Amino acid sequence: MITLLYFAGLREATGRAQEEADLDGKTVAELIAWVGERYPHLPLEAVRVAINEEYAPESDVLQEGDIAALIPPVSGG
Amino acid sequence: MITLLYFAGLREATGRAQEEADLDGKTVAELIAWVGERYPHLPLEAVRVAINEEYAPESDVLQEGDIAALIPPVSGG
Amino acid sequence: MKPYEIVTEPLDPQRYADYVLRPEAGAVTLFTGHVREWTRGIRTLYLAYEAYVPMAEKMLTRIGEEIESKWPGTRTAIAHRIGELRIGEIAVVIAVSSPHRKDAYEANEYAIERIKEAVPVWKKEIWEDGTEWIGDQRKKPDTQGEKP
Amino acid sequence: MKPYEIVTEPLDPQRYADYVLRPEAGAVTLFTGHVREWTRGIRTLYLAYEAYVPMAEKMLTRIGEEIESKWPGTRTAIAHRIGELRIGEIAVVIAVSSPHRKDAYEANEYAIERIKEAVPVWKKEIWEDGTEWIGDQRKKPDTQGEKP
Repeated sequence: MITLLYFAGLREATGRAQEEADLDGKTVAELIAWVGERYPHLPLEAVRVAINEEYAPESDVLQEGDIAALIPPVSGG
Repeated sequence: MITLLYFAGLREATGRAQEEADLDGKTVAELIAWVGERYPHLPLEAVRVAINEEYAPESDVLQEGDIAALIPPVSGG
Repeated sequence: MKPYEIVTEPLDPQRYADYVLRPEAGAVTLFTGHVREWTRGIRTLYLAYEAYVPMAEKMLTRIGEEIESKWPGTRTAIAHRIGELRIGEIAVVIAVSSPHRKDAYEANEYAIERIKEAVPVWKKEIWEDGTEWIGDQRKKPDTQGEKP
Repeated sequence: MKPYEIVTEPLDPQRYADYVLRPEAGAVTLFTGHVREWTRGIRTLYLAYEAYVPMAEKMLTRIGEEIESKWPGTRTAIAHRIGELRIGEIAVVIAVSSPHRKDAYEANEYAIERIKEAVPVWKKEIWEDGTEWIGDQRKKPDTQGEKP
């Protein structure tokens, strides 16, 4: 199992800050597709994924226990 | 009469912060020459002159009551 | 305080300026980003900031490391506040000290640019008639270069 | 305080940052120039600053006017301290606020460059074995462009 984190507009749109999902062995691209199917109206085009607090390319593979954060466009500062 | 002001190294080298001089009608260039004759060892090459608190070109003419400041290279900040 | 931190209380910029000062520093630049009342003609009542706190602090630390490598001899501290902020309040503080002034300006501006592209902090504007999470949805940032 | 001033007491940079802040300002840059212990391999014990005070305040005011004309919407405050300063103490403070950050950085850096070329303030370094008034004696600055 991996832990998914949702922030900002994604948190409000999904109605949750986190959830568990059985995505071990899947790529980041497959994770994004899974989220897109589960929440069809989420704006995912500009979302980046961080695995264990590091931005990860779409080819990275998820492992048991990973924390995957969906990062919508940032707007700090 | 005009008032001459000396600052920083020029004040220390002349031993005075100010003096009066009869330079009415003279140009800034003539004022610098006058100072150079009076204090032969002053480093005047890089000195600018301010008349009444404004930098003045060497062609400006001094008038009765003017305050002429000899401004050595500045080093604020 | 930590030199790279996300906080929930009002920021005191002087603490970060004091932190970066050293006897060999001739220049300190301190940037503060404030909540503006008007943006694109719309009046903001207040802002709400949210962060992925552990990752944001890690990214701020990395930006500091990038700066100390690009501009040797500098020292940096960065703090971002989250929660609800009123008009005029400080959202972000960046302090950079350097032996020479040019580096302090350049490094400070580099820090705010990097924060705006990479640090997981989000701003929600609250107006009289609505709210919006701010962020450029149009372009997908390049993530390939983000891993160390 | 005055927004453009020469002072003899220790500078409190926050007062100048507070002065320039307004509801439309999203960014404030605050530059502080500090007395460095080491310059060109020589250890400074302390510095003594001297100014032609009325002209220096007039020139600081003019630099502020130049900035508000070059970067509309900015507000600036500049203070320089004179007298004896110890290592680490602040000699100059420049605060600039602006709706957008780029202007605040550029205008602030412009201010320190102009101060260093045009404001009648002089620095004397006091070392263990001597003193020297600092200033580039080699080149004569162009005075033709200085009159308004």
